[in-house]
This record gives sequence, structure tokens and C-alpha cells, in this order.
Amino acid sequence: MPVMTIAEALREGIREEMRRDPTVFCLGEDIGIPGGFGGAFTVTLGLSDEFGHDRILDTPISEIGIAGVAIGAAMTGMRPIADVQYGDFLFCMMDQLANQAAKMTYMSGGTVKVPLVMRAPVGSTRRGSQHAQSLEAFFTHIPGLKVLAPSTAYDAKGLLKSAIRDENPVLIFEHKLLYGSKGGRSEKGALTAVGEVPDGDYVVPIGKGIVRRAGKDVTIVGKLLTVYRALGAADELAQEGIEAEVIDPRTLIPLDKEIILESVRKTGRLVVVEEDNITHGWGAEIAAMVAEEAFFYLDAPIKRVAAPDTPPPFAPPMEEFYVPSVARVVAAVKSLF
Amino acid sequence: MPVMTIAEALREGIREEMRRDPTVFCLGEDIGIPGGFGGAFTVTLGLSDEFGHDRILDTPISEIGIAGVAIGAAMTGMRPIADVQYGDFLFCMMDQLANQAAKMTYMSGGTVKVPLVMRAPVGSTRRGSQHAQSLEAFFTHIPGLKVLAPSTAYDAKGLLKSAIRDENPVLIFEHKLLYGSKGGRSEKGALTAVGEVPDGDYVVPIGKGIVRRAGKDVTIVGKLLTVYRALGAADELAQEGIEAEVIDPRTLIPLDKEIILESVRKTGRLVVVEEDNITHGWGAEIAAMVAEEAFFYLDAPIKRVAAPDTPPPFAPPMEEFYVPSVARVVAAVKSLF
Amino acid sequence: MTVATRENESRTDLLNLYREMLLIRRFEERCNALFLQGKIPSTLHLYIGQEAVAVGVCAALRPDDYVLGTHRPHGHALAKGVTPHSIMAELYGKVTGCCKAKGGSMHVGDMSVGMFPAIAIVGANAPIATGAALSAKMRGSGQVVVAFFGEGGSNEGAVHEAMNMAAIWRLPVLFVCENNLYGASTPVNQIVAVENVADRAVAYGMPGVIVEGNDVVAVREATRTAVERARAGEGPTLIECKTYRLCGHSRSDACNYRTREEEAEWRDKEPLTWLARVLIEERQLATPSDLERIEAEVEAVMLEAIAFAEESPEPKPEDALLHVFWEDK
Amino acid sequence: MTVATRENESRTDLLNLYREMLLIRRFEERCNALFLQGKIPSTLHLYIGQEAVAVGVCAALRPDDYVLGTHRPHGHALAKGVTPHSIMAELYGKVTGCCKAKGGSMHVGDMSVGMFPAIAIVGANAPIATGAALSAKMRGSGQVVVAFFGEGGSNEGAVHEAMNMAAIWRLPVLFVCENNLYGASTPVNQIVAVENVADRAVAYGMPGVIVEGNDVVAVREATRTAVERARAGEGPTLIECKTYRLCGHSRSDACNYRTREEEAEWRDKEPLTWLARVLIEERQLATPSDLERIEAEVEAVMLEAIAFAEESPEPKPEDALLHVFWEDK
Ligand SMILES: Cc1ncc(C[n+]2csc(CCOP(=O)(O)OP(=O)(O)O)c2C)c(N)n1
Ligand SMILES: Cc1ncc(C[n+]2csc(CCOP(=O)(O)OP(=O)(O)O)c2C)c(N)n1
Ligand SMILES: [Mg+2]
Ligand SMILES: [Mg+2]
Repeated sequence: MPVMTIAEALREGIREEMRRDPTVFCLGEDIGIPGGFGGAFTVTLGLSDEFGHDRILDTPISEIGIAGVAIGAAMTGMRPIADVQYGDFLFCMMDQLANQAAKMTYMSGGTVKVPLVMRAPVGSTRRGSQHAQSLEAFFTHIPGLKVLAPSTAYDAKGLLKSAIRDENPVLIFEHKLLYGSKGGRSEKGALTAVGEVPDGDYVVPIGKGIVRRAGKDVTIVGKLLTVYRALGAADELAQEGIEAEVIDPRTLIPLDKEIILESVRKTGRLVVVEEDNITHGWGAEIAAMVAEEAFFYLDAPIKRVAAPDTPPPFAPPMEEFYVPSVARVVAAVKSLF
Repeated sequence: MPVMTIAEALREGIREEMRRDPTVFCLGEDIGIPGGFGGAFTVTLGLSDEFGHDRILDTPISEIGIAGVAIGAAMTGMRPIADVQYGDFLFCMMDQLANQAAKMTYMSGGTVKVPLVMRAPVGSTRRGSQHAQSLEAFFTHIPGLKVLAPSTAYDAKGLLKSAIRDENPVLIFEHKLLYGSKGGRSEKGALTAVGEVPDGDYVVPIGKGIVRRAGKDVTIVGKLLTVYRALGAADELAQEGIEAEVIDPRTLIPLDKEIILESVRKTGRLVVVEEDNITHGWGAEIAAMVAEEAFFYLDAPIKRVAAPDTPPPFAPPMEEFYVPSVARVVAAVKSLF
Repeated sequence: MTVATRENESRTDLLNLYREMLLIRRFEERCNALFLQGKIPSTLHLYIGQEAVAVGVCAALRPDDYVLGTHRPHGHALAKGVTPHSIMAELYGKVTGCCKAKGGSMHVGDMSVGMFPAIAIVGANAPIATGAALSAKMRGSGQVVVAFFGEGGSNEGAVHEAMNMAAIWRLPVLFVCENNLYGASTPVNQIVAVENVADRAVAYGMPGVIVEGNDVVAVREATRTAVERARAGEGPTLIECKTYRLCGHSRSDACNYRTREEEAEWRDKEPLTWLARVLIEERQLATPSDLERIEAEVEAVMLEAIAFAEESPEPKPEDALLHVFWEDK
Repeated sequence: MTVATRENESRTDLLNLYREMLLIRRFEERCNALFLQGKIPSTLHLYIGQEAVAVGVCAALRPDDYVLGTHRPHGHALAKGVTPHSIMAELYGKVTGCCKAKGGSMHVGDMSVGMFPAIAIVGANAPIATGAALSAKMRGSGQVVVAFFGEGGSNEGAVHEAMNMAAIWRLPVLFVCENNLYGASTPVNQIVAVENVADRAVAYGMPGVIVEGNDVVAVREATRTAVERARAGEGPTLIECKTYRLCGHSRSDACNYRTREEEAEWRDKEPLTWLARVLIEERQLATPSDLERIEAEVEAVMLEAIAFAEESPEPKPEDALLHVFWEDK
């Protein structure tokens, strides 16, 4: 089976869907300019050669416009895949996403649909506060949006395809350090999250999590980059005789609650790891959900390992302090025993 | 002591601060037009008579601009009080609030300050999905912002004064049904949240919650409208012999964790009530915090009573279903015994 | 006051336009009364005085063209062909409403007749309209899209981004600015530094047209020209219609921010009076009794729509949970 | 190519301008080299080729006037008087940096010399500039504010809202559009349908001025006129400087979206060569050795700045927790 990076897997997914369905198209800044970048992280590189500039549509720097155009196109028969260069810019289009895209089906009494995909890179990568945020928790709190967070190449292609075929607005968060983007667009400190990706069509269903490592002593839930931090921690913990189960929900909304609850019922302990700021972050919901639905199975407090409540700092020592490390996950788990 | 509505108390607070400090001014849509409304909920009504139109500044319909102008003015020696007509429009200025106002002090290494106040009405009041949301959880997740939620006239004036004097961006959420706005601007279904408000200067410190009713059997945490729902539930529960303690944090960021933890350590049971959508809502953090920090005191699962995960619906029967009722709070509490 | 109304419109045509405008007028007056009686739970932004804009614009459109309305959308929806019954039922909060009681006054629409669910965030409909126009172009459908917004809304960043994108891609979209001199209580000269909103078209290299917005025929003419351009692939047009809201901004607004004299002036040239004068006095195509007959017909429709709304069932409380996603039926 | 440079500038004046531009040029070249050596952890958007804009604009300002930069802010910051030492230390991520290593390349600034922390969200600085100008007017300080943005940024809604507000309130703010023909890889003619960004000034009733952006004296002249207007209470001006980025958009950009011929053309008229030609050939105010002396001086400053940055301490990891709020010292 071919081995691909996440950037390549996403590109393949887009390519196959665009071949399959003439209503699918891409729009965004710098995504298809000849001699350009293929988006900030090379995902659409080369696609305009096959599909032309009408279907790989370069836009002005106008985030409200990009989102609005995607919505209008989606409501009238097209399936746009829009892209922001950095997730942080989603705030520029927040009204379109939160008040328009997410509510249109509802406000219309279910008479219209908005099948659009919005892709957004997240994660702290030495660019300072405005190009580094993990924004998942802002969007998982908006009813009407589906929110995906693939952490492997296989899932990236499979979930993207599900998203494109979904009849609702779907937001996909992608982590900059996991893309495996190459050349001038590669990232310092990136993981090589390459993986086997079948040729041709397959989907990963929206709403199904996955156990990345089985264990019986503690449940660690991570997403995107922190799945790898959790796996690293599980390795270390195993040395000390603690068998951690690592769960990657993959889909944040709708959430596969059962896979988490089932694990916690078994392990009695929960640590949630994420790169968001801790307070009111995504992990708060996982903790609250378990504190309500599996309370009597818990043997210890629920721990969250996350970024502190600060904007992302620039300098490497501070950034490394900010983004949860394997060591912090290990320490959090050990504090429960 | 004079008895005032929240709208009146806010107006008094603004008036006194503007008299005290010439750098304080107000800006927003329709706030000072002669013969106009004094903002969507009458808070600034009449103030332009005393302070003129330079200090009660009517703006174009330009939310990005309003927020940006407030930031620029705050960074250069002024203390703006900006206003959106409905909290929902905060999404239009989200970049300015989340990426600029909240991060400026941090990104500059603590060399600049942004002493601005942004006031935003929330709550569902028969206007449909785009004029009804409770947006607290979006803003409590942004490091660098302080977030207030006064539920009484006394707190409204006292917290507003603290906010105006604070050196950081402060967002104040106000509930439409609590304003007590009069005349053509009154709201159907509004509570008469009038209360005693001392004449002249006093402040309510940012970061201090309050016990609205003491009890020993269960802790109910509410904010804004749901403080009253919680109090209503406590009355009913008392009839059945359950003594509920009702806590109103008043300040959402920074949160008075101790007042909540102390109560839960005593009661062993926690119900959080809010008008936000439940999933990833504000209540999730309260639950997660307690599940971590007071886990061993808990005798029962933590319950959240909130709006379901839908946009606010329009028709009254659906809206009443959406906004948490006294009955739902009572049922949630009883399920813990 | 120049009467731009052309000389060659037929009696039937003009009477039809009159009827459509009257339908909106009477609908809005009814709404207001029903609101005051407490029958309509919603807030209301009425369209009284601006009927010539919606009717004139929509009269130049095909049924499959798209319209995007504002927070003041009843007129846009009626003119585009949404039934008074389904709008009235929506305002009443009944399940037979065009949005199944989920939307309310500010979100009425019906995609089956080309009316998007109206958008109450000022300016936010403009980029969505641009997207629909992009889609029309990509699908080769020949459809044209209209985004209505007020002179107040023209200051929103969303409108700027939308107009620029429409212009660079030469999309079939019309930006129709209803300049009614006020945004809520705020007079236009306090919030726009230029004489006409249409002057802003220059910034995008698109035509900017100013129309006597209370003259339904003039509005239709200007729209036809822009529609032809759009369908020919020549791109967007910004049309500014000068008009006036004869009612309050929203429920129970006493309009103390404007003078009674100004109101009286505009009442003199309001769209129905204007067209009635053309029909009866200037061109002698109709008699007062023709108009009375139309009045009676419209009245009958109103009574039916209200009866329909009153008799329709309320939604069940838990219907609130439906329609969050497309598959939640 | 018309040399708009006036005839009456003194030798000292022109040599100062040359020196300031050279400082930016050499600073940016050093940054690039240090980045490639892995000494600078940040991403970088360099200003090479556009120096005449920042220097020309800032030369027309008072020390207490304000400047708001973009994602490409080193030039703006240096021209406004932020020290090369403190910027270099910031890029290195050292505590002596102008933002104490919290900001990085895209946020350099120093309010004590009137340079706002730069803003990397394209267009977002414009409304903040308008706010600073409102404040200047309210405080009666006589200060003027400059917002820089690119031709790409001119399509952001934030810029539209900001220009409109500045115009209606006649605020002392200059909107300086650096039209370097590309926004990242995207050519201007794909994203703006009009010839000049300055044409958009019409939409706000403010003057729109087009300047040869590589001619530092011309830029200063245009700025002076706008500053006078602003200080006199006559309101904002939109100044479009036609220029070219001779480097890549950000770190390691091979610029394959533009031709080598186009680059060569612009290299011919780049700001330093241009001013050197005026100084040496046209007006014979200086000799090559004068310029070499300046070169040496600037080189010395660079070495100092780099040494300062290298020797400065790194922040402690937990310093990340400081400065979230003003009181967190
Ligand atoms: C983004 C946004 N800001 C503010 C409002 C509140 N609001 C509703 S209507 C209105 C005035 C709109 O004026 P204009 O665009 O001229 O339209 P008109 O009401 O005159 O038809 C305002 C401020 C809103 N709905 N959306
Ligand atoms: C709101 C926003 N959108 C996109 C970006 C990504 N981005 C950074 S620079 C840039 C190009 C800017 O072009 P222009 O405004 O012409 O300035 P230039 O880079 O040419 O100086 C883009 C798209 C951003 N930083 N902010
Ligand atoms: Mg108006
Ligand atoms: Mg550019």
C-alpha cells in the first residue's frame, strides 16, 4: 500500500472527490497560483494542473468572503472545500461560520442544506500568537457544525471524503506539525506522520473514534498532535508497569462518547491531553461528560493536560513549555496512582 | 437606597465614571442619536445630553471597526466602553477581540495595555437564532480577556465600574430579560431584576463570586438569568426538604473557584445551570474543574442543565423548551439523590 | 420629483405591480396590528414605504433567480413569491410557517421560489449572494442573484469583500442598496461620507446606478439592465434605490430621530400613491374603482393568510431538537 | 521611469534617508542569512525592495505619531525608530527583544517610539489605527497615525470599515497601501478589479494619492501633504505606493509565480540604487565613497545588534505565563 504524508493524503482525497463529483471545488488564498505554494501547507499543490483555475479557485485575502462564498455555493448545488491559511483566521470569518453556515439548515426549518468543508491548520510552530492557536473548542460549541481532527494520513483522506459527501458544514482541523509538508513548506519539529493509505476510494465514517493503543490502567484521550504525545507517554508508562489506553476520537462533533466511556469504565482513570488553552477548552467537555456519565466508575480525579491560559508565545523555550509534552502527560497519569 | 433596574444601574455607572475620568467614552450603534434608543436596550439613553456626541459616539454599522477603534483608543490613553446591540454580533468582531485585544499585552511582552470594556446583551427573547445566543463560553476560552456576568443591579453598576478601571479588555455579558428596559424597549417575559443600588461610588471586585442562597445538600451554580432559575428551583426543593446552595460567580474570568469548591466540599453534589448550549459550554469547565479539584468530595455525578445543542429556535414553545426552566433544574437536582 | 415611469407600460402590467406592492403594504400593516394585539410573538422590521424596491427588482427576475433578504425581509420574500400564508404562519410561530417556526420574522424564505432564508446579521448576506452567483456561473445555470442591504449595511466589511469578489470574477449578482436614509435611528449622512452609496461601485470597477426607489417601474428598468449585464457574463452592478421607511425601524419605534416634515414629504411620494397617480391621473389607465377592486382582492388574501396562520398548529416543544443537521428529520 | 525626487533636498537630508533605507536593507539581509543558519527560529517576511515606503512615510512623521505595521513589519519598525538591537533580539527569541520574546518577527513594536506591536492578521491593523486617531483627536494631542497594509490586504473588510469611520469622523490617519504587486503568490490584477487601490478613496470621500513608492523623497512629499491635512483636522488620506518586494514572500519562497524579467526590471529601480543615482549622478551631492562610509556604519550597527541578540539570555520556559494581563509582571 502506498505510504503518504497527511498533506499528500488530503491532496489525494480532494483529487478523487473532484474527479468523482463535478460540483466539488476548492477555494482559498494562494491555493492554485501557478508557481505558488498550493496553500500554506502544500495540500492543493498541483491540483490546478488537472482541474484548472475555475475549480481550484484563488481568492483575494477576504476571509468573510471566502466563507460566505462557500456557503452561498453550497446552498445552491455545489460542494466547496474552503481553506484558511492558518486556523487563527477563522476568527475573521466567525460570523459566517457560527451565525450563517451552522444555523442555516435550522433557521430554515430543515429546508436548505449547506454541504461545505472548511479546512484549518492549527498548532503552535514558532510563528507567534496569531498563527498558532488550537481553536477546536470554539467550533465544537457551535450546534450545526461537524468538526473533524484527523491525526493520521489514513484518517485524513478517509475523513475528508466523508466530509465532502456530508450534507452539512464540516470543519476539519489539521495540525501543522503532522502534515509532512515538504520543501520550503516543511515545518521545524514536525513529526513524520506518514502512514499507509489505500489507493482509491474509502471513507472513514464521521463520529467513530479509535483506540490507538489498548491498556487497562488509565484512559488517555488526545487529538491531533497530542495523540502522539499520549502514545509517547504510554510507552514511558509501560516501562513503569502502567498500561495506558490511548483514544483518538478523530471526530470531535459528533463525538464517539461510547468509546471513551467504555474505556473509562474499564480503567477508572481519565487524562485528557490537548494543545488548546486549558480553561474552557475541548478537554473540559470530555471531563464533564465523563463526570456525569461514568462517575461511579472513576477511581481518581479527571486530569487535563493542556496549554496554559496564555496566548501562544513565540520563543522556543516558552513555546515548548506551552505545548503539552510527553513528560507532562506522564506526570499527570502518575499523579492518579 | 434607590431601587434601580440593571439598565438604569449600568447607565448610572457609566455616568459616574464619565464624570470622574475624561478619558472614558462610549461608542456603538444607535447609542446617542437624539430621539433614538440609547442603544438596543436603553442603557445609554440620555447620556449624550450630558456628555455630548463626541463622548457618546454613534458609529456606523461596522462591528470590526467598533472593536478595532476601541482597541486603538484604549492603547493610546482612552478608556472606551463599546457596545454591540446583540451579543451575537460579537462574532462579526471576533478577530479583533480574540486575536487583537486579548493578545496585545502578551504579544508586546507586557509593554502595552488595552483598557477597554465591551458590553454585550445575551439571551433568547423570541427573535430567532441570530439574536439570542449566550456566548459566554466562546470568550471565557480566550486568555487575555476578563469576562463578567452581572445578574443584579447592584453588581451591574459595581462590576461595570471595576471593568472601566481595569487595565485589560473586559467583556460584560448582560441578559436581555434582566435589563428591566422600559417603554418601547421592554422585553416580553422579562424579570423585574430591580434592586437597591447605592448612590455614588462603589465597586464590586472582579473575581469574587457570591452565595445567593445558602444550603447544605447540593450546590447549584448559575449565571445571569439562570441564577434566578436556580433560586426558583431552590425554593421548590426546599419544600421537599432539599437545601440547595445557589452560587452566582458574577465574574466568569477570572473565576472564583474557591467559592464553588468550598460549597461542593460541603454539599457533595453539583448542578451547573446555564443558557448556553450544553456541549462544550461554560458549564463544562465548572464540571471539569470540580471533577479534578474536589473529586473526593463528590457523592454523585455532576449534572449540567443547559440549552440543548441547537441554535435558538424562534417559536415560543420551542424557545421555552430551549431555555432551562426551574422544573429542569429541580429534576436535575432530584436525580442526584 | 421626476416621474421616471416609462410611457409604454401596459395597464395589466402596471396594475400587477400595484397589486404586488399593495400586498406587501397590507401584509405589513396587518403584521403591525397583530403584533400590537400580541398575536405575533416575534420582533418585526416592517417594509412600509419601500415596496417599490422589492417589487421592482423581483419583477425583473426569473423565478429561478435568487434573492437574499435582510432583517427587514417580508417585502423581499413576498415579491419573490413566497406565499403570504407561509410567512404569516412563520410570524405566528406555527409549524406551517415557511421555516417551520424555527426562523421567525428575520429569517423568512423559501428556496423553492428562489428566496434564501433571510439573514439578520447586517451585511452578512452579501458574500453568500456572491457564492450563489459563483455557483450559478459554475453550473452554467444562467441564474442571477440579488443581495439587498441598507445604506447602513453598506459599511459592513462583509459587503466590501463580497463586492470585490463578485467584481473580479464577473459574477451574475446585483447588490441592491435600499437607502432609506436611516439605519435604525442613525441618519445616513453621519455614517457615509459620500453623497451616494452607489459611488462606491467605482472601488470595484462595477457600474453604480442610482434609482428613484419609490418608482417601481424605474427600479425594474434599472434592474433589467443589470440583469442583462449579469446574464451576459459582464459581472455585477451596484444599484442604489433612494427610498424611505414610513414605519418605525422595529416594533414600537416612535421615530423621534426624524422630523414629521420629512416623513410627510416622503409620504407624498410613497410608492402606492405614486403609481396610483400615474395610473389614474397621468396615463388614465385605471380608475379608483380598479384600485379598490385590487384592494379587496388583497384584503381577501390577508384574511386567508391570517386564518391559515391562526388555525395552524404550534410546534411541539421538543421540535426544537430537529433540523440542527440536514439528516435530523 | 520619472525621477520625482525634488531638486531642493540637501546632501545631509538625502544621505540620512539613504542611511535609513540601507539600515533596513542590511538588517533584512542579515535576518535572512541568520534564518538560513538556523539562528532565528521565527518565520520571516522581509521588506527588501520596499524600504523607500517605510522610510519616506516615517520621515514625514513626528516622533510621537503612531505607526501600525503588518506581518512584514521590520522596515516599519526600524523606520519609526525601534532599535535594530531590540528587533534582532526579538527575532532570536531573547528576553531583551522589543516584545520580550513573546511576539517574534510578526509583532515587533515599541510604543515608546510610536510603533504599535505589529499585527499579523492582514487588514486588522486598520481599524486599530482609526481608533488611535480618534484618541489623538479626543485628547487633542495633534498626533497622526499611519496604518500600512498591502494591496492584498486592501480587500479585507476590516480596511473598509476603518477607512469609512476615519472619513466620517475626519480623523488624523493615513492609510498607506504598499502595492508590491503580489499578496503572497497572488498577483494584484487577479484580486482587484480596478487599476489602482488609491481609486478606492472615492468610496469614502477622502483623497487617494498614487506615489512612485521606490522614490523615498516622493513618498515623503506625499506623506507630508497628507499629514498636514490630518493635523489640520481635514481627515484621512489613502496613499498608494507602487513598489516591489525583491525577496520572497516569507522564508524560503522561490518566487516561481513571477518572472525573472519582472524582478530584473524592478531591481533596476529599487530604492537604494535609485537614491544613489540621484545623489551621485544626477545631483552630484555625494561620491561612492560617501555611500561606502554609510555602508560601513550600518555594518557596524548590524554587528552590534547581532552580538547583542546572541549574548542576550533566553526567556525561562515559565515566562510564558507572564503578561497575559497587564498586572502579571
Ligand atoms: C451585524 C449587525 N449589526 C447590527 C445589527 C442591528 N441592526 C439591525 S437592523 C440595523 C439597521 C440597519 O440599517 P440599514 O442597513 O440601513 O437597513 P434598514 O434597517 O434601514 O432597512 C441594525 C443596526 C445587526 N442586525 N447586525
Ligand atoms: C487575515 C489574514 N489572512 C491571510 C493571512 C496570510 N497572509 C499573510 S501575508 C499574506 C499576503 C499579504 O499580501 P499583501 O497584503 O499584499 O502584503 P504583502 O505580503 O505583499 O506585503 C497572506 C495571505 C493573514 N496573515 N491574515
Ligand atoms: Mg437604512
Ligand atoms: Mg502585496
